[in-house]
Amino acid sequence: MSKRVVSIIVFPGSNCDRDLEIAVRNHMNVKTEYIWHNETNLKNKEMIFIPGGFSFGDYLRSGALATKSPAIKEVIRLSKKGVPIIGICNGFQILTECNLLEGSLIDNYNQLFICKECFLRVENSESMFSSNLNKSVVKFPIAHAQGNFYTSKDDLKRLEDNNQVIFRYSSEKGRVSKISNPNGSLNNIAGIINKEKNVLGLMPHPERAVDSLNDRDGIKFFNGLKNFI
Amino acid sequence: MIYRVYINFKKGILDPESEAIMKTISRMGFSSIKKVSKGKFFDVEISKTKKGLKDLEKISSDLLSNPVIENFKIIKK
Amino acid sequence: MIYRVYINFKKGILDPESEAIMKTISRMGFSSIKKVSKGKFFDVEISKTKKGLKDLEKISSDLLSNPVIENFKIIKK
Amino acid sequence: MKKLSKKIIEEHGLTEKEFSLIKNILNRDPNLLELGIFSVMWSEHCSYKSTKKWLKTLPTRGRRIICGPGENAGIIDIGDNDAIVFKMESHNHPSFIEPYQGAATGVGGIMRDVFTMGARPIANLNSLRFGSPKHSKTKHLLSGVVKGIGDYGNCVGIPTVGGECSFHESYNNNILVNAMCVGLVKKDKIFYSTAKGNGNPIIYVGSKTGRDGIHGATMASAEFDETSNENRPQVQVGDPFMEKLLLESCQELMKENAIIAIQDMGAAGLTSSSFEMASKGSCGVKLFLERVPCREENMTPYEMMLSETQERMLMIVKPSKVKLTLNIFKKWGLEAVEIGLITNTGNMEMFFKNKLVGNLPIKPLADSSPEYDRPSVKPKLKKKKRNYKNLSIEEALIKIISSPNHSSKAWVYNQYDRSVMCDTILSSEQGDAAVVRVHNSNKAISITCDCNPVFCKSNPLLGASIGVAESWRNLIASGAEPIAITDNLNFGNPEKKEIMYQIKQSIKGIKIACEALNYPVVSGNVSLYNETKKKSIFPTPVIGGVGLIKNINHAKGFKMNEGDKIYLVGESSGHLELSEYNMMCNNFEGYPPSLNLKKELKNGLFVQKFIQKYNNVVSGCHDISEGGIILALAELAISNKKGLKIQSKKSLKELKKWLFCEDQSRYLLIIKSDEEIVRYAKIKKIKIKKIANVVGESFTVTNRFDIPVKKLINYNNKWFKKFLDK
Ligand SMILES: Nc1ncnc2c1ncn2[C@@H]1O[C@H](COP(=O)(O)OP(=O)(O)O)[C@@H](O)[C@H]1O
Ligand SMILES: [Mg+2]
Repeated sequence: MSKRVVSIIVFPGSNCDRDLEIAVRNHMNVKTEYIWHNETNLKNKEMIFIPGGFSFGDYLRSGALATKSPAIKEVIRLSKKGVPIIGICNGFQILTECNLLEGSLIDNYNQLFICKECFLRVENSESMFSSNLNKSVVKFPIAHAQGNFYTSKDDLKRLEDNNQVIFRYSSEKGRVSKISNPNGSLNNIAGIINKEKNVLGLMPHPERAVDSLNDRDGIKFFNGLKNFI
Repeated sequence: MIYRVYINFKKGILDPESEAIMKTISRMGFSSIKKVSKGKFFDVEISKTKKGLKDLEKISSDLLSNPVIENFKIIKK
Repeated sequence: MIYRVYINFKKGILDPESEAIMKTISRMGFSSIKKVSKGKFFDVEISKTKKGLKDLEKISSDLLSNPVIENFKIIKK
Repeated sequence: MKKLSKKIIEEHGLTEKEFSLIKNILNRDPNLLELGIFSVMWSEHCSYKSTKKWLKTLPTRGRRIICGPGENAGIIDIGDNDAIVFKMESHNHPSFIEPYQGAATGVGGIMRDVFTMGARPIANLNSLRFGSPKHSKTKHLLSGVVKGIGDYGNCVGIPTVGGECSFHESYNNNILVNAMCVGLVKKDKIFYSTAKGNGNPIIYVGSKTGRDGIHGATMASAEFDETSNENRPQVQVGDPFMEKLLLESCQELMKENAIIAIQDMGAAGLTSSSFEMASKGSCGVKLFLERVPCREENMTPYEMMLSETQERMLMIVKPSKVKLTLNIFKKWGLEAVEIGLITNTGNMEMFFKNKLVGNLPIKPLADSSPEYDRPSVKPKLKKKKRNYKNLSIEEALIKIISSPNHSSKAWVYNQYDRSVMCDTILSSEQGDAAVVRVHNSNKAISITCDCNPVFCKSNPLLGASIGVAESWRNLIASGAEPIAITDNLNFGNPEKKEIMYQIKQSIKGIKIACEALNYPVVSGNVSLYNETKKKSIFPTPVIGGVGLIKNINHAKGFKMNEGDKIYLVGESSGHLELSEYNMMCNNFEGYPPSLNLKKELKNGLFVQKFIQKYNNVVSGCHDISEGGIILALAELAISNKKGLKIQSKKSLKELKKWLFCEDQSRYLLIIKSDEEIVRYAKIKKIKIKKIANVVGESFTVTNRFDIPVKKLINYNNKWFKKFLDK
């Protein structure tokens, strides 16, 4: 195992921290360290994950209350230095709430929590987060009530023009249409990166697709991250 | 005609959301903020008839609010 | 001192909840109801200082609302 | 002291006899606070006064049983120092009043019962009964309850992996919401609720106490009348985030060797938790009520003792660990307070601002709680003349799969996070039971919830036995060895002789089946007075079963592959009474199919052993229940999006009976080759028959009809969407 250590930020209401930790440890071959939300100093600055869950109960707006915690302030600072940061589900919501990523994740179009398997078309394999996924279609589950990606028309155009969209909800064959859009996201967006290309947010859960008993596309995702720490 | 229907929790009902928000505000160090309590409102456009207002009252109690835990108040905008 | 902070969606943002409510209202046959749009408010108690109001403005824009999708307005109660 | 008026005593749901018993115990009149405590402790909900006598007859012991009824939840041994903690509990009345909060707090309550014992919850299930879809309230109740269950479990991060959801007019004004939670604990890290140690501090942690659901426990024991719609009692609001904080902080504290006893504050809140802990340990308690954290101003001792505010725990800790305890809770942002201590007086002494406001003997109060042997009489089943229809096989099949009770429940389960914790191998739509891996191991547990109220109404004893057998069968079909059950007994008013008959017979039916199948009861819950306007629900004894899969590769669901063959295990007599087929034809009369428990055991063990021995040739397995063979086959086709060809040389009349009959103790095994099963069945003297092949894209009954599976799927997917969009 490599000596490198990846940081995982933990809030009292995080509930995918353990699952993520296992996926990272097993499929990135690194050590991991949990960072409690009120820590002000991150020892390991090579790569930071923000896991899914309900950080502070997801009251107000999902992810909003979490942005005020010391650890996130540190994440914001480190993001400016180019440290790779990955937010999954609630992590993505936190990243948009603290403006490290554009847009906002509002209520699913059907007003319900949705848990199901989704196919995702990988849009951009130049990004470090998706280089291993090679413009393929992958299958990760989603489980959220606020995953409906929204942003202004201009911002959306900029995101698309800059190739910042990484994952889009699609059919098994990669067709992107209304039918394959589970939550109403603009342009079927499931995951984006920032302009500087070091911050990724995605609603689906790759850490729930690393098991020999289920789907394994998540393994490719984590394997691909190995080269960037 | 536009009316605003205000909805808030009945007295004594647990409001975990307001509590969580208040905790965060304190953690952020804003000592001048003493208490937060949340409510919602609906701006409803109705036709200018007697029936309009009656219908509004009906949907306010039956649909917009949950009378078991919430109160509502209709105010002309 | 209590202030009320009103928050609503920016123009042009699709609000699934308001849409769903409007659909239900039409289905229920209330033809006099034309449009519904949702917002929320916070009643905030602050200390009677200059700082109090400034702090309130700060948390209204930084925490209570999300500028990508929402506007806010502070009104003395 | 002011004498309590007759009216007040009545309002507390106590009979005259019960009140004089109280005076005898105290040698004086109780004051209002004490009366309130007696009333909740002696309510049906807390004292089980109508059912205690019968519950005692249930089998509760077994090789794998670590803890049976009497604690917060039951515990079974699954080897390797691992144990499984589980229980089911109802939240029927609150969910009818406020479906979202009622169901949510039901889930919260049962999870606390499980993690109170040291276990980490690993799966939630639920059993839901709503009124007729035509009833005006059903839609609102359905959407609120499902959302409430989902939101709560999702937020805490426990997968909701299965359950049942069905509709029947007998639940029109009294829905059933039964929630089950299953947790995992190391055998040597189990916590119990027996208080010990004179002088040991009592710690309160969690939400501040409000005036929520005061008298909820007595309310749950009183029949609904027409006015309860207006006189709505205060409902409890759930805070799943607080629950998550309690769960994590308790788990952290439980590593510290600090806790002597721990108990959640459930029904009757501080009263029942403190009384039960003290009574189990035969000790006394001193409470200083002004220390109880309160959400509202001017709360009285009466309100504090009786409040049912959710997300609160009570624990006795070692004096030397108080500081550490408070620090751990602080880390999680929780308020924890030392509100009292254990004494050796045997009394519950309640102080408020230095004044003794109540003083009750604990043991007598608990031990002499009333126990009734209420009279019972067999109800006469009314015969109703109806016009029976006659449906073709195809018509009936389509009618069944598009009916509310057998339509795809995707709308429901998609609202439940089933994949969090990454150990869900099968959620309940993928097999007869949900299968959840024991984290970081090669074994799994299998879980299911079952009841057939239509059978129970016609014959409560047989119906309840069938419920137990069906849950056992579901576990077998999933590849497990069934271990034990929890039960949730939902009935009407026990003061009515006909209802008491249903209760007694159902418990007897459970007992008989559990004994025959070596499948004991480790925990449970009773919900009575499920009546509105004098109309009672169908008797609904819900069974929650748990089994063990020692080798995770033996877990079986509905999976089948092109070329597989489907074998029927067990015998069919053609019993159509009370079957889905008959009901579709408007015929609701008759008796449930008979149940031969010896045969049940024999067929089940055959399937179990066959899976273990020949795992590699078994693609999947499905038991046969409502809807008979044809529905079981259709479910397989729909779930796999694959065609099936069903062969039979029977005459049309015989064929119909055979396809739709609901005879018990039968399974479908989906097998890759014939040789092994034919040989093994011969050795074990089991009747098997190849009845279908997995082929193509059509569902075919040879020479009778043929329908594309896509079309079946469409029929199956329509109902919920249409109903909810209406
Ligand atoms: N129908 C039943 N079958 C078996 N055990 C039961 C049944 N009903 C209740 N019990 C047991 O009685 C005890 C008290 O149950 P209950 O009052 O529901 O607990 P709680 O106070 O946690 O809500 C528990 O140990 C429970 O398992
Ligand atoms: Mg309990």
